[in-house]
Amino acid sequence: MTQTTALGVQYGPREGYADDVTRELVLELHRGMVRIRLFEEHAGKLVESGDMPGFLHLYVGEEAVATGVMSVLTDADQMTSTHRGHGHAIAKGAQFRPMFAELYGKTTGYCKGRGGSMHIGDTNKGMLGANAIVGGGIPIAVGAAFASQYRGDGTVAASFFGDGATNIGAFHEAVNMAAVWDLPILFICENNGYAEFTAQGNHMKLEDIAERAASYGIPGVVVDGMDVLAVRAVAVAAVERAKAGHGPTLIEAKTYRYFDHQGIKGMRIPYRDAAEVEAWRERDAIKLLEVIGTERDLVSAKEFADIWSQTEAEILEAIEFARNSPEPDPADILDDVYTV
Amino acid sequence: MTQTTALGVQYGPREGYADDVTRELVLELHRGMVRIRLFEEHAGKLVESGDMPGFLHLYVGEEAVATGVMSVLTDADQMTSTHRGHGHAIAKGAQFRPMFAELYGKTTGYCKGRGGSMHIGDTNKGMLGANAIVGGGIPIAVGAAFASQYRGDGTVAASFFGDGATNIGAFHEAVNMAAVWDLPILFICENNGYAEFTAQGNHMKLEDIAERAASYGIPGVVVDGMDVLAVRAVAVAAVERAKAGHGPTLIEAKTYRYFDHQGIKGMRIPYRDAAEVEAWRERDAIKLLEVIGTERDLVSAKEFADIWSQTEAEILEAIEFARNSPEPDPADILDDVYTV
Amino acid sequence: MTTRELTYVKAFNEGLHQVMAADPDVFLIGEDVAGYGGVFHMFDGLLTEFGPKRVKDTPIAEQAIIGLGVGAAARGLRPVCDLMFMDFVGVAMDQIFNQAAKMKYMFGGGVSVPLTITTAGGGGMSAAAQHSQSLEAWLAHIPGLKVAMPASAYDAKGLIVGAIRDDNPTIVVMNKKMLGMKGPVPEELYAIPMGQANVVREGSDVTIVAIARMVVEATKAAATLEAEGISVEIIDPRTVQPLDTDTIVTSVKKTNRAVIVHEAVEFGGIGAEISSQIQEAAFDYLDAPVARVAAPFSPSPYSPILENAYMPDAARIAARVRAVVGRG
Amino acid sequence: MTTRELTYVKAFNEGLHQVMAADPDVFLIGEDVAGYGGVFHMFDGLLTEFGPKRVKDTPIAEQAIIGLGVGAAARGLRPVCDLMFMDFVGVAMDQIFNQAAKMKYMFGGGVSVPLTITTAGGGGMSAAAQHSQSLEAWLAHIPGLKVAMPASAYDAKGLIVGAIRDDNPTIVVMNKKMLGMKGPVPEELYAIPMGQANVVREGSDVTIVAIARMVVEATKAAATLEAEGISVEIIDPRTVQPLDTDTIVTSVKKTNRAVIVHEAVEFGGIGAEISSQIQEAAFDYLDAPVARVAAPFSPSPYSPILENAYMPDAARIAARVRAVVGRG
Ligand SMILES: Cc1ncc(C[n+]2csc(CCOP(=O)(O)OP(=O)(O)O)c2C)c(N)n1
Ligand SMILES: Cc1ncc(C[n+]2csc(CCOP(=O)(O)OP(=O)(O)O)c2C)c(N)n1
Ligand SMILES: [Mg+2]
Ligand SMILES: [Mg+2]
Repeated sequence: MTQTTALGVQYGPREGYADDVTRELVLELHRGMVRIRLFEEHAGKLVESGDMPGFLHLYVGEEAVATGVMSVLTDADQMTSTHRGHGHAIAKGAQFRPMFAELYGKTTGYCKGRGGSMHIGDTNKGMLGANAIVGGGIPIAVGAAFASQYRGDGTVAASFFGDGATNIGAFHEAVNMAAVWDLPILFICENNGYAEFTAQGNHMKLEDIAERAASYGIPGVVVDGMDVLAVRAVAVAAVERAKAGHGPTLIEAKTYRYFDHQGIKGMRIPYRDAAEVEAWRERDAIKLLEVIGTERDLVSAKEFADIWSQTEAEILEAIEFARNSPEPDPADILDDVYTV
Repeated sequence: MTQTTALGVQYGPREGYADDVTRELVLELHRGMVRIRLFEEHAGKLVESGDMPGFLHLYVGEEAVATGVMSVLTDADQMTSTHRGHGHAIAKGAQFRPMFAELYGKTTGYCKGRGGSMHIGDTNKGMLGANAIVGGGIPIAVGAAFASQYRGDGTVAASFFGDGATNIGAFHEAVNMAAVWDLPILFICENNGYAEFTAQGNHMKLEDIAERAASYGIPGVVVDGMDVLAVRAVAVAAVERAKAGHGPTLIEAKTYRYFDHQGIKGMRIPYRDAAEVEAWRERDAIKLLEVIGTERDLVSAKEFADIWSQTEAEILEAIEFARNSPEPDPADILDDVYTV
Repeated sequence: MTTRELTYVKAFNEGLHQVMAADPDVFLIGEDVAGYGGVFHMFDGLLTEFGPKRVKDTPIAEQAIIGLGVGAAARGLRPVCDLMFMDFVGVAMDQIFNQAAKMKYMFGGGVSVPLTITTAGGGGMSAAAQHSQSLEAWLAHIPGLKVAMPASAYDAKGLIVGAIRDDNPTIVVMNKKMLGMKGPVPEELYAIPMGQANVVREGSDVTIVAIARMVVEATKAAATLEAEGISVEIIDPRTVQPLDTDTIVTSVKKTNRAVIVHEAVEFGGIGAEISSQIQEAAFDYLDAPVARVAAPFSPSPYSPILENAYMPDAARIAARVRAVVGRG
Repeated sequence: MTTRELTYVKAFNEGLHQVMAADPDVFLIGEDVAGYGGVFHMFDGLLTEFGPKRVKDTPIAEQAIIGLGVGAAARGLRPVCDLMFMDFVGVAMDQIFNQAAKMKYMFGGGVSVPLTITTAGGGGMSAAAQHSQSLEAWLAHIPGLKVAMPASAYDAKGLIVGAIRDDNPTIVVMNKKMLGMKGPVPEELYAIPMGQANVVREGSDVTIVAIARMVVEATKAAATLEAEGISVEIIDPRTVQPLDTDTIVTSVKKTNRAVIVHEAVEFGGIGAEISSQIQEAAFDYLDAPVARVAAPFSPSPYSPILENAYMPDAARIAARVRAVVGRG
């Protein structure tokens, strides 16, 4: 049964839509999104309760974007992320234990406690890291794509960034350079409608950021960022294009963050309506995939529920692991600054 | 009689074209362009002969752009320029004596010898200076336009930059910000087809840079930069739009520099065809205006010739003035760093 | 003057309110400075009081933010442009050092650029390598720019007012970890001019020159040391450009020993300049080498344990002072 | 080794040719480095020899140029990214200090960034305030980065090779006014590692630590002073990060006097760090305060007369040395 949400978007299985979707794919994408959702919810609570240090920019609500894109990449494909990087890391294959350990600042963390939330990454999984400078990762991803082309190894790169980031100079320079050299890269703009607390309408005059692609002579695509299958489909096309030597694609995924810019409810000034949040939550990406999976008889409700509970258990175990991991030794403070 | 140039562009008086052009306007624009042409030719020779210090980026060939735009601005309107700034300065009202004196590094120069060619400017004429950083002046012009809006004084700002400059981050950030706030500003891209020695096709994938306006939700206009009347016409429209509170316009003037990137003939590697240079020279902006002026019986050939010779005399006098002006005193070396 | 206790950030905020009320040419732009009041509450209430014409949220575009300030300042306005975190100077550096700071000079003095840049620096919040830096040494090396680093609520108010009223481009670096610290602040509007050091505490055995929050740590160290019989004089330069060398040198000529403390990494930090100036001007007075206490040569770590070891504190300062004094 | 005279820029160029021939992972990008060979001839012939895959002209986009290098280096290539003029670091600073230099550390060591940035610094060409700067003090203050400043043809070749072979992000600052200066250069490929100072000249009365082209001026000054009976030792640190403090301090312990010379403005220049380190490590050996000879605190002027007065030269160095020695 097809519903229409408050935002007027079709919700539920659609005629002729993703007809080729398999049970395996639904399970993989669902688990991917649930892993992010639960990781973020736990991480957010741990920081807010004071158990964990740092600032956290949570990805809850946007899971379909990272999951959909990353489902078409391999470990050899490189990726750069943002301040809101946990979801990208998990989708690219990062494990819960070193993720939590990093957030706890432990030696068993991905960055041995040196990086924390805003620099998290697993270089073995093709992640050139989260990045606390808006736009900072975009040129770096272009460099990874350059290496793909230079080596001719058939890999591609992907760079994630927000709507706000498309106003900064690094975005413009990097996309133009990648376009000029036909580099194999996907530029994925996660348009969640806000740069911190500033609504899109106050930071640019465009509705569709994908239009910016025209400035670089590359294709721009708008996709429903709450629909993981749709995201995956545009990513497949963009990767094909990249591998064929035709250069970059700018993908704009319309999405939404459910929590505050930083933390779960740090919002001290109401900069968006509760109704707006609710309307987006109604279109929740995980729920949508569950509807598709069950209505098509690909995956049972029980199986979906099991994914939630298994993931929850994994997370609790990983948190324990992180808590019990050793603290870094201040005697090593100068390690890892230089390669010697 | 209408001719068609090697580039297939109509040259000469056209049906229904600039019907309202007056004798006074033709004289003003002609004198404006000749002032730049002769200034630049002399300055270039003085540097190449070793008489004058510094680097000079000459504006010869592009005179119609500065002259056309500036003809619709007042002294109160502000302007920022580039490394190729003499033409903009002269068009905005700078005088030969302090211009040459500055190039000679004398105390009577616009910058008292502190700035030289790449920083020349007359703040009393609304010039926020040449700028040796590509893109560096664009955000500054946005600030001037902000001041216009803030004060509501009816002034506008104009920022000039090259095709190459539209690839740098500052351009992107500045135009977007001006667009968001509907600031009264003209962004004028002088597309001479090259960033130093790199052809446009190697630094971007676009033919028409005016298309980049769409990224900011503002109008973009292409104009023949060898036709001062056409440039003036688009500037008139852009200024009207700015004054009406409708925000910026991106104007792309297709133009060409006759000399090398720096100096007259510093070109040590042939990065462009002699035929290409010749084709553009055939469409020379000053010659075109002379054709229009004489064919319409607005200005006689003799009058045009007088402008050339009067200007030449003025320039020779200004060079003498500059040569005989006092050198700065090293004892004052710390002056003008701070306002005290 | 009526004086009451205010937090460092409230004092700053009050200064901004008052100077904006007094001068209609002052306006404020930056990311989330209007609707949100700035991520550190530095700009709370300004939008409500002065309206959207004078208090504006920008796109994320630091080059345009500073550049807009340069152009508006050259036209005689007094822009306050916020950079949120000091770590973001990198994306706006050209506009700061090649444009704002040099414009007056390059044009032979023909224009003034009364621009104020506000930002927040310093560590201690597990904000890691790109959100914890102290980069004042870069800024102080730029002719044409002034650099203020308030170390108390009183100075936070006085220096933001002083910076805005100064006719030169000036950057005011608030310290993130001091935002909630309280101190006495006069209600009235007052300005602290750039270039006047503050003798925070008088003493006779050693001079500590401390920057920003290190003034607080030095003050704690001084209390400990006093109990041990070591009398510490503390100088807070308040602005590192211009640097009030006279006050520092006068103090060292009295105490004969100097220790400089800052949060930035030691190598190439502002402490190097201060140390050099001291030994150039007071060589014959020195009973011990001028010492520096600063961060080791690494990026700022995320782990609180590592960050504690990274940042100078009262204990490290006291230990260094003991070594310096023991030597004399 | 066969040695012959080459210009500074030819030596650099030869090093680049040889290292690119030896290592297919080395590539070069920058504005007009390919078709034009770089505005300073630094890259002449590379396009012809190595083709458009390995030698590429970029758009004017310094953030993208450096950022591309960071990403490619993280993937194991050895990019050489040109910044043309050192004054342009401002537009690329974030990629240099927050990305290239910190990436390894932030990721807990999991990645190396063998990126080389080339650029040209220094004054003396009437190129005015935005094309004449020496900003090494900024770069040396960045943990994770290395900074080389060749002062001879021999070093220009050895340091570019050493930088490219170094596994860390390294910036090689060529001096514009030295491009045509000749010196002996071996034909073979050789690398000078980062962090090894060069004792340019031995002497006993005073140590001059000179940076980049100031080595040439110091050498001239030393010849004059020798005639006056003053024996000068000259140390060229070659890299200001890492700084070979040992060699400098050993020298000063012998001569008991030090003068530091650089083109950058004195306040906050690298001379401050060197001076501080000398007095920290050799306080008891010093017969006079460590002196600095550098530019006054202003932007670089255009007028040749002003620029001559602005830049340190042999005469100013000699005068300062006389003062320092006279005092001892
Ligand atoms: C250069 C820079 N400027 C400002 C910031 C502060 N900041 C962090 S996140 C953010 C908003 C980013 O918005 P967007 O790109 O839309 O990403 P989102 O947070 O919505 O995912 C800002 C302004 C920063 N980290 N870096
Ligand atoms: C930030 C920066 N990068 C590079 C340069 C060197 N440079 C000076 S002019 C120029 C080319 C500019 O091309 P364009 O914008 O098309 O202007 P044109 O010279 O053609 O007028 C370059 C690369 C610079 N001055 N500033
Ligand atoms: Mg967003
Ligand atoms: Mg051009």
